[in-house]
Amino acid sequence: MIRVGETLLEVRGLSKRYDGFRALEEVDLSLQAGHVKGIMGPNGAGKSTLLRLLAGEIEVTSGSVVFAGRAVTELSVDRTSNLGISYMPQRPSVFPALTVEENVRGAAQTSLILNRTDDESSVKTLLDLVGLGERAGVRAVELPFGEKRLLDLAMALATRPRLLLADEPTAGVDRGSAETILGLLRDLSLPDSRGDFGLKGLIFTEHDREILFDFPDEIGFLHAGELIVEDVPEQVKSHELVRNYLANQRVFEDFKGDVGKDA
Amino acid sequence: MSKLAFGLLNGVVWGTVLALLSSGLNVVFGLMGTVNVAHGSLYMFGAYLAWICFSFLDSFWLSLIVSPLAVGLVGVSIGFLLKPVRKDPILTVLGTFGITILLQGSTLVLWGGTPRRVPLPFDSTFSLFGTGYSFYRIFVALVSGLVLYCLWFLVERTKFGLRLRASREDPELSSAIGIPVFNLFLLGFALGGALAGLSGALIAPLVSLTPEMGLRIFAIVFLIVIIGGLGKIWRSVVVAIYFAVFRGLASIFLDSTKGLILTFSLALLVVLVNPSILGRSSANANGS
Amino acid sequence: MKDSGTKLTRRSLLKGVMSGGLSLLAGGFNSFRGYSNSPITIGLQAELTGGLATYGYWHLKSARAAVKRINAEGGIDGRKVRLVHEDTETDPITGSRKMKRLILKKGAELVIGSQHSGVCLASLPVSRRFSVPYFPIGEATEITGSEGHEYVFRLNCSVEAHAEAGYRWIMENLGTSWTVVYADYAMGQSALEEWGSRLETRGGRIVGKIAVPQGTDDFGPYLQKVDPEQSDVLVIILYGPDALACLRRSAEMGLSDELALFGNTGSVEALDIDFSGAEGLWSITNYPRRLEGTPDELMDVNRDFRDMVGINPGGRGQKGRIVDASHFWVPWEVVNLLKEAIEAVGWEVNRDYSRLIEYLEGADIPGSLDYPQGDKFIRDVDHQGFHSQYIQRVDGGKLEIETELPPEYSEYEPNADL
Amino acid sequence: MQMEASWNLGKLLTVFVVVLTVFGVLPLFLGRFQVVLVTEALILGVYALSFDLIFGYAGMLSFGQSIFFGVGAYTILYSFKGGLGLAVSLLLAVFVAGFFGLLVGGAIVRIKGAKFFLVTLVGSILFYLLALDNRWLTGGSDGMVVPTVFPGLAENYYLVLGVSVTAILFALILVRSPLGLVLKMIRDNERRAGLLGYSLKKYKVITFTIGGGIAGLAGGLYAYTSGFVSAGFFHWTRSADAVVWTILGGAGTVVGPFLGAALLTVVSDILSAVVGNIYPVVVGALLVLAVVVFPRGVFGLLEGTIRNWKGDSGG
Repeated sequence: MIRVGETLLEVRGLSKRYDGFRALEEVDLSLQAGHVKGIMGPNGAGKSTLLRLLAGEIEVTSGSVVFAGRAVTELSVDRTSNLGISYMPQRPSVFPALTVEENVRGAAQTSLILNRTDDESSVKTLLDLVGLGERAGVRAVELPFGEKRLLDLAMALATRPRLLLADEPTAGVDRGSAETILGLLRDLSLPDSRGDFGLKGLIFTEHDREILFDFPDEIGFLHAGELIVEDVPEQVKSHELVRNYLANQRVFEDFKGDVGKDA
Repeated sequence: MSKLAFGLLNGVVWGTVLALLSSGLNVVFGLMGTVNVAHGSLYMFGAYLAWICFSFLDSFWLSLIVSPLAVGLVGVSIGFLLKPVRKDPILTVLGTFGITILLQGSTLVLWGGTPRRVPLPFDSTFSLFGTGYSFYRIFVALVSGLVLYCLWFLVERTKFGLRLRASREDPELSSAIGIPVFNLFLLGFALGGALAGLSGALIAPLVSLTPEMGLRIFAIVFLIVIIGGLGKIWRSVVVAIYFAVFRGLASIFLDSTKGLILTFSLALLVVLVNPSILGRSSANANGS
Repeated sequence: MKDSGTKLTRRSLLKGVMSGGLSLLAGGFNSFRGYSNSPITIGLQAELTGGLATYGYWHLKSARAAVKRINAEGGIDGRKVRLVHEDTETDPITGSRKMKRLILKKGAELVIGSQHSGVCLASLPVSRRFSVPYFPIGEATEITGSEGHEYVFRLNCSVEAHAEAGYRWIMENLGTSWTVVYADYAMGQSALEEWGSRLETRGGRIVGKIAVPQGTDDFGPYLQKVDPEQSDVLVIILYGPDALACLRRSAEMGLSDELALFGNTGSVEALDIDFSGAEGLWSITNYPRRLEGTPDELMDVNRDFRDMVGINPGGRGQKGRIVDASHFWVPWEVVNLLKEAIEAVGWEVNRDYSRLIEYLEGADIPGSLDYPQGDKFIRDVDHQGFHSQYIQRVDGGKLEIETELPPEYSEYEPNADL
Repeated sequence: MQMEASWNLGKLLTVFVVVLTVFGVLPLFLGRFQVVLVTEALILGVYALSFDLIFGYAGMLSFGQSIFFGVGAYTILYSFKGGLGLAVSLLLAVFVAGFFGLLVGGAIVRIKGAKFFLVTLVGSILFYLLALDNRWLTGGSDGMVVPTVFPGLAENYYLVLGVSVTAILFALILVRSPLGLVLKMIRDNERRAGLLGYSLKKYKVITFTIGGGIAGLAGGLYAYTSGFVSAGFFHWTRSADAVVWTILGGAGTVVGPFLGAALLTVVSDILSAVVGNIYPVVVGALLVLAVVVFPRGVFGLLEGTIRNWKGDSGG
């Protein structure tokens, strides 16, 4: 049992290379239970790569990841997911031919043989939570972008994660859905509401500075695969490179093509 | 010893021809991510055209022009037909498989099941390790090599090739910067078809023609492309020659079906233990 | 803007579909005829598509010609003969279904079988199940051996009969050291065993056994294994495209100049042998392709027989198709044999077949227009027929008959006692 | 697939009882050959269903189903030769073929997309070659006769009907179970299914095992009812048959494969009797048409039609 204040995630010297390209270089990072961490940085800085490494979706080149006292560096994505790390990918990733309800049920179900009633009720709770209760019977492919993202979040939560890794949860999402998503993330990160889902920590990446400096406990700034600074928001804001980045963010945003995304 | 040397040389010759055949599949598959299962049947069609040229127009040589053109046209038609599903790898496999059945069935209806024969265009042979070897085989290998070189040049060294590769890498971006992706898709099919047709015409005098000849060779050609790596024409050539030499030697030194089983098993093993050869393209093709 | 008057309710449509569907199915039902005076129905399993399509084409012509002739002469015991046929697609699974279709749907009371041994073997259980006499043409020995049963009669020689006749002739005329190139599946493998064991017990020697998979394109590596210094004869047990490819490559490699080439019945069957690679090839056949090769005393009846089937003296049909001379006579003769047997025992439809079977067992069949291939007999223990075989040679692009081997020459030890 | 999914149990049960009754009395209306044909169509439907579980539900385009069909058929042969009864032999066919499914599935589970098609294709070519090469075991291309007394046509029919119904029920329960949902998730979006904690390997192997077992059942039934087996059972064109039937009937549904198998069995029977060799041309054209115009098969077309009625009567 992890308590607030204990270390939930401990990352040491994490590196990732693709055919000689350094996507991530010697990243050290830790997250205490009960904390929210925001990761920022320009496109191609390695934000997605970092989250996917933590989730076990791609193989680590070197370094170690310890989650809740257990080494998970070598584990595949389904194993880490079962240990309680849930990764919400950068772009909506739903099951297009299945209904919204089936999408979430598939993520929530705990038995392979029988449809258990407590699974059913948690599906209902989740759908209501993200505001898709009315859309339960719609095929996921027919949802607009923002609702797909809500569905994404519902699925990510349905696995009852202890650590949620959300990759740009609001990017490209309409205002209404974005507010729902952020509201949920904010609420879930409040100590007293965490009990419902057992969520102990949240790491998310984000472009928008307002969101970033809104509620995370700590912020990390990634640049060219290196974690330049990791600290409380005020400290990070004053770092020279971060100031530069924030000033030039518009320029960065115009830059198309995220190197890390498909690798 | 002479058996070994014969096996090697004959394998190189046969492998070059296989490489030409596989290059056509490679153009469509490797460069555009579309698996044309009908490629073998296009080759069969090219070979039958050679037979028609020989039997009815009295000139085999004519088929070296007629087959690539006509089969290239068939290739374009296939591309056109499959336009709606070209982004779905599984539906394209199924669609082109349907075309395979269609082409093979039509050949049977049109020209019957009797094996057809095109005589060797050159009568002369030379002695290769104690047995006769037709000059035509050397000719076929040389022509195949030449065409392969031209193809390599086209794909790797010209603007057209660059566009072809670009449209494979990122269709959306390519459309955005003004590359007519669909036209390139058709052109790729035309090129693939023309290569299949040419291979068929070249090989026609060396084999017995039956409607099933295309499907029979398809699995081998597909294996060669996969093992060689997509879009990598020279590596396909190496694998094709390797395959032909190995199979030839296996049939010289082993019981035949066992040799075939061994060849297929090893090829399958290579594919199974190294799934990253297909790497990115399959991941992209399957992404949602 | 909906017109409710023409709208179908789901219920009525469902009803319509169901009754329509049933009547459609029932409409296809062909009632099983079983009364005397009605025609006698003979079924033919023919390969009209697939690898042996050429064979089936001729078998159908041959059977049709025989039926036409009998009907023109008043039928069998005054009853007309009806020929029904099905295409096996050269595939045992389809063939077995087509056998059932012939018997159950088309009412065949006797079935002339397929050229494809696999189809024949797959049809044997069907023939036994429905107690319908079956006259396979496929040559696998076990059809009248380990897998045979009382309803199965094969008029033409089996692989073992070819081996029995052929090996002696080769040993006496071409040589005793052989290299065998054979198709690496059931047909070739069993032929190799049967030819090889005979050769070796008589002091001959098999220098090389070269198995070739079906559909081989490049014969080079396989033929490279032939050692002309060691062997006198290259025995080729292949058929169709493979035989063609093998002959062409062996000519290219110069093997034909160094040793004698001898092919089984399939090696030249229904193939155009008018090319240099085939020149000088010896082979064994059940029946000459060219009229000239038939025995003098039967030359006239054979001319008539070929006329009726539509084959010219050179062995081609009107469209230039080459006949499968070794086998196409079988349906003709089976139909005539059935006429003879039925008239002799007074058999009626749907009655006991036992007297018919009794008549056929051990039948002696003299050469005539009914049996143009020549004299033959059916052995009673295994229902296997024996007839003359011929050794032929490709000479100037034509198949010339060299020798006739009389029926007794082919007779081997029976493999079954029914 | 939506229709099947959206139907509740009561509705499904009603349809089931009606269909079962129709099939139960069918032999009374049919000629003897029609009974044979329907029997065969049912067996082939079971076979196509086994492919559909792998392709239509788990998204793997396998050209290797003939491996399990052949294994099931030869299991029956040797089980009968060993003196075992029909029920035990059929069970044995399921288990042995399922075991082969486990092995094959385990070997190829990491392969994806078009390459999966190739690997399974070469796999069935290999099994065919092995069957050809080991004539002592398989009888090679000529095959072997299954040592059994042929039952009556009606007995055969009801046996096959019973087995088919069992297979359909099993499949219906399976695809509506949580396991079935996982398979559909893997088909729809492998990556996300993995992210949600499902081991792709494990579920793909499970699917192959189940699919293999059902194909083995079909192969066993086929060997039993036709009385023979041959290396040709392994030929990859048998795999292709299952693919074609399923695509034409409607992949991702339980009924589709049966529709496709029945339709093509009847079409082939009619066509080959009428025009002979034009059959492959028709099948090829139909397949292309199916892929380009109605990717959800005949069942999808039917479903669309029914939906239109519903829409009309509602409005």
